[in-house]
Amino acid sequence: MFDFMNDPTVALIVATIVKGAILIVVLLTAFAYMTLIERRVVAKMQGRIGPNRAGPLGLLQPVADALKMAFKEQIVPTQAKKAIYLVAPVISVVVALCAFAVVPIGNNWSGSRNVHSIWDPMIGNINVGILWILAISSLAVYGIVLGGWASGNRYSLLGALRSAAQMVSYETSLGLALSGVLMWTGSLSMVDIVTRQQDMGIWFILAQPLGFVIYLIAGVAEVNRAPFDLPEAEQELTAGYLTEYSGLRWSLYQMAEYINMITVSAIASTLFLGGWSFFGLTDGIPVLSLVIFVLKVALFLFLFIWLRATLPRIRYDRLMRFGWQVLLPLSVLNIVITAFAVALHWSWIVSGLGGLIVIVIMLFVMRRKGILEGTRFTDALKDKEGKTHLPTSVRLATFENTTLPAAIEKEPEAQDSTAVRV
Amino acid sequence: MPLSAYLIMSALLFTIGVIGVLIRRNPLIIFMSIELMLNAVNLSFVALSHFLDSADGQMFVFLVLTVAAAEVVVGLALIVSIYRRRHNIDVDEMNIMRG
Amino acid sequence: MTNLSLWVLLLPLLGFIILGLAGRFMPRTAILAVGWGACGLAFLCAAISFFSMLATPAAQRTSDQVVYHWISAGTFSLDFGLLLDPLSMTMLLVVTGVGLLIHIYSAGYMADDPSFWRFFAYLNFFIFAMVMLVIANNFLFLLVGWGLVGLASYLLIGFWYQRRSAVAAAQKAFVINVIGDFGLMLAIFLIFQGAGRLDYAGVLTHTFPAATATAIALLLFVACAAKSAQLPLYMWLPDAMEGPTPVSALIHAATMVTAGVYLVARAYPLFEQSPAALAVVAGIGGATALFAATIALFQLDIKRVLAYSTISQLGYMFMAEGVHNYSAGIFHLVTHAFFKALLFLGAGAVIHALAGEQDMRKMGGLWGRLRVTGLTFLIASLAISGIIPFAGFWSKDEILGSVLAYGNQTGNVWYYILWAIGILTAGMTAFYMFRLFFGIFAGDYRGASVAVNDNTNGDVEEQEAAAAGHHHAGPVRYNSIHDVAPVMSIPLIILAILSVIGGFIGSMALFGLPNWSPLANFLPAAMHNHAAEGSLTLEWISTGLSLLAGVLGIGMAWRLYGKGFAFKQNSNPLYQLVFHKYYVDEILNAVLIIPVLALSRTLSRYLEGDVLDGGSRGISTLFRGTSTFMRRVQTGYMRNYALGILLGVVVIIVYYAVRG
Amino acid sequence: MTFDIVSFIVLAVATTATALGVIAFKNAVHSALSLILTLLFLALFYLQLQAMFIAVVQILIYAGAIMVLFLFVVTMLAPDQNESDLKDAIPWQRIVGGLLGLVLVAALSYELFTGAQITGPKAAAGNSLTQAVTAYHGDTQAFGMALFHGFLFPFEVTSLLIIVAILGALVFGRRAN
Repeated sequence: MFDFMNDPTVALIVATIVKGAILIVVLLTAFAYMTLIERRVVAKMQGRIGPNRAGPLGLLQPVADALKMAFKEQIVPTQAKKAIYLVAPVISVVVALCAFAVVPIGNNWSGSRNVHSIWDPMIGNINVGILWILAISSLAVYGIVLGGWASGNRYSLLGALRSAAQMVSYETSLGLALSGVLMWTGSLSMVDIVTRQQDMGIWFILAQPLGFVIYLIAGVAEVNRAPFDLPEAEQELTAGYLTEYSGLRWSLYQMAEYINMITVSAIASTLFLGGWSFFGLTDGIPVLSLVIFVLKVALFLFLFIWLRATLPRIRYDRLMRFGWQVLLPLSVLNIVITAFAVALHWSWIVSGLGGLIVIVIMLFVMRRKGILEGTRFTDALKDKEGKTHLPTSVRLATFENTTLPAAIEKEPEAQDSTAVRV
Repeated sequence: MPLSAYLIMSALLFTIGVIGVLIRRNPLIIFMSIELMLNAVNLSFVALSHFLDSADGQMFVFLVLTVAAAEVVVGLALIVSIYRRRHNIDVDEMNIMRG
Repeated sequence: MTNLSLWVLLLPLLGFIILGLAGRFMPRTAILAVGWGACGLAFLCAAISFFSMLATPAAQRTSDQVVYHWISAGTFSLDFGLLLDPLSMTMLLVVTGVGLLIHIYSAGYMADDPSFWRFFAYLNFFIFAMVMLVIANNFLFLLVGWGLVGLASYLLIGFWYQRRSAVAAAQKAFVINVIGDFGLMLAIFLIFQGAGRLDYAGVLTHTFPAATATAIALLLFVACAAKSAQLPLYMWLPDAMEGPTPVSALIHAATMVTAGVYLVARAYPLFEQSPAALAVVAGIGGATALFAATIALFQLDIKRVLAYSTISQLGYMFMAEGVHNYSAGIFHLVTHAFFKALLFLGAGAVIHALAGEQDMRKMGGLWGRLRVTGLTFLIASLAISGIIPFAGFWSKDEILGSVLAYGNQTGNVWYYILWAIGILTAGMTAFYMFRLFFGIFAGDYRGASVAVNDNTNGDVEEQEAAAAGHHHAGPVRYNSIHDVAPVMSIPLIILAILSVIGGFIGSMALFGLPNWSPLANFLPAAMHNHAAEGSLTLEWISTGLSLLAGVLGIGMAWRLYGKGFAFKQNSNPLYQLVFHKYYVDEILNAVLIIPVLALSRTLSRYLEGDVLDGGSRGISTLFRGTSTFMRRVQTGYMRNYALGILLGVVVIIVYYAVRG
Repeated sequence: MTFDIVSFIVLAVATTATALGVIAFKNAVHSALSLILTLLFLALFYLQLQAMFIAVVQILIYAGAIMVLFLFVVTMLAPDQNESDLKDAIPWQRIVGGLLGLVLVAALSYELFTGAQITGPKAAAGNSLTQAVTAYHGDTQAFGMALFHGFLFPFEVTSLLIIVAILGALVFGRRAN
């Protein structure tokens, strides 16, 4: 019955399809339960209980949600460009799933590096693995921009454009942050990166602390999670590009977001925490590598949830300024430090220490700058006539200046909240 | 597939790009047609690189990619600034050079 | 042999780049650190190379170092290479050494100038260009250096570009220098045609046909005459005194103007192939020496006296080279660099002390106020007058001796005349130098008493000097005159010492030491063994007569001006002729400029009015008609133009497709 | 009909169709989407030609960066303005242009079919791509070696070009105040 599997090409194709199907199922399940976990964890952090009615510990809540979503009415606004409106969320999900294809989830079943099997737990070990991930995740913008544009709603469009700008801005830092790891490895393949960490006996977080920090920040921004969830900001943009979406298509966007989150976590653990490896433990028992990998990913996912529960949303102009003026130079600096260390055959300790020093200095500087700047519009933003000017980056609409009663003018805080009226 | 198949594909794409430049009036689409032409040339570069077994063709593609990026950045900036001034981006309206 | 010549070349360039880019924003100390540092380190490198060269055997002292492979076309290839041999070594030491002293001096002289940084940037640039000229190993890069020093000279003459006269002088210098550059270029073309290569090593060993050799040598000498201000291309040098005085000292006395002398010495095998060209060199040299000396006799502007004196001394050097004694020319070049730089710097110190005054009639009696300047100026004057044992004596003596010996050897009466001219010029030199010396330092101070605008020298524009630099600030009270600061006086003292002892590197055959001749032994023997070997008696005759002429000149100056300089109008036509510099500028004006202007005015009135305009109107009508038609093609639609391009592409491709 | 030929034909048809879409759609957003698809198909062509690195870079730069920029501008500027609303000033250009295009593609194809087949000299021994790929264990490494040894200067010049382009975009993008 399985004779056709004797042809290696066919066998490879079949194996890939099967593995892909399994991965998709796993990812979708993970998405479903991530929503539950997130709600429970955030609830715990806020001193609430969270969903606990459907099934034991609320375990059936995702199923209930899915059913609700599936049967909701799917509204298509009359001013929408229908075809694109319908296709945009699908693009998001497909792109999110594609990126996972090159992530090695576990050790070879043989436990040996040189003995391969077509059923090894990774879909494709291609030579340009990281580049593939970057390329695919750069396509994620389309789902959002097209969705926002096709909705035929100004809020959606503004949210989409913001999102595009944000993602493009942080993508550069993200890619550059990875370069340090690539220099240490000398290869773009994800598998090589894991084995290289095994060979060096370290995790690259030790050699690349700065790169790790930059990657994490940029990664959070890249998947539009708090505190960088500007594109879907309810307060400013009435949920941004998601405004006009409802029902199943809305949940597709949610799905894409969570899968992207998982992907970012998986890449972070592969690149910086040694992937599925755990100091030789996995060589003997290959199955253990899957568990270790899941644990590492879970660690990052918890971090995402934690961030969301903790940090307030950052203002848009600061977001852009942070991306271009802090993260990008820092990632270039990281590359320079790493390049020196690699080219001159120094120990990884040098680049690790260098990165740590930069992090410490940056924390210090940013803290001082933050104190100096305050968190409000300062007088520096006012011109001679006392008119308030917002930074150009947030000036998406025109503001009219209202004359203020003299009493309020003496009180700077009140002025800030009233001087600007959209 | 023989080399000429790829080259003819490339010629076809190039011609489509040329026609796009000739018949469209939206500068953005004209720009896209130019991208199409560049990509057509890239295709023949990669094909030749493959068939001549030399990395040089791929190098050219790489350089063309960067040049295209630079060109698009400047071109789009130009279009945006024209739009800011005239609120209209039809190329036929930009004919103050007419004799 | 340690060869640091590349650093000698690059350090000043680096200094120029730093100062040129960032000098505007640098504090004075930093500017000085860069400017002095660049030149000083270059001198240090040159000195190290020099001592290393001394330590190597004479046969291995030439180092031809290829720095950059520049052109390679067929069989022809050209490298940018550095040729370090005794000749270029001597020039390097003079250029960087005197250059360093003048850098130091300039810090004091230019202290108040707002464009302080620009001055040092230009100075460094000049040093770079001059080193390039001296050290290139082929004619093409010689030309590059040749042009660059011209540019540096132009920039520095016009340094105070707010003055109209300075700009005019700079342009004049540039134009005349370009005549020379043109000659050099033509010579290079001929060389290339004849020898097929341009590097010295190949060209100088190549034998050209006689006519070609003469043509090349003469064209080279045109370049030399322009750069070294020889007749008839000398007019720019007196005007070049518009530049700051340190510039005059460095470029228009010690280094750049001697480039011609260097070039003749460098290309001596070419000149050896053409006796006629050498005769021209000697003749022009002698004529210039006498001519310039006569003009210098009655000048009133102290810098102009020195300028004509420089021209005259350069004439001496060419005279020596004209009689095959190239090393004597180089010898005089070196000593002249010392004492003429000193004279200019001394003059600069006087001008500085008098707040910009350059007119001798408003000086006098400064001996009491400017001790260091006066003393060093006296030493330099003695040196240039050829008084034993100062530097000028030895070098001038060697030149005159070899001219006489050559005359004696060939029996050609013209060389005797040349020698006589040399002796006469020596006397005149002594006279005008001491006239200058007494005018400045002897008698009573005349600055406060003379009416301000009594300037008959035609330099009216000087009175409208601009705000920058050493403009004329009116007479200075005698008691407020102070001698210069150490930063200026130390270079004076060093140069004075060199002017005293510099002559001892020459030959001492006259005093019974036939083997003592360090410079001549250092330079290749071929550079003087073509010269005539005179008997000791002839040498003594020449020496005695030139010494006598010098003493007589000084005596006459003492008699006339010892009690102080008094300017008297003299109606003697000969005096008027010389006083007005033989009316050369006026003649040029009358012969060249006015006719050209008149011709062009006539042409513009008649020719342009009807002939050309009529024609052009017809042509314009024709074109207007055609363009009205053609204009329709230019629709203004970008897509239309693109269609045109496509049409062209399709035609070409179809052509090739059909042709197969 | 091997897998190779089938995939080529499918790809060729798809690419041509989407490329035609670029110049045929009235709405610029649709054109842009069509162009994105074309570019992705071209990446597949590159994969077929065993240029994996170029394929991925094509997606990363063209689809990921350049076309995002396009879409950004297209959606920002007059997103609802369709071209056909305006009168074509030179209607004959469409016909002439189309005809000339046909001639061009015909001539080029004729040339390629009948002219000398490009069998050209294969790369010299030291310059062979396959050898390099084997030597460096992958085309990315081989590509990197070639880029940073033989093509270093053009590469650096490109970086200069990009900086100039960024500055130019900044200058144009500045608001005129």
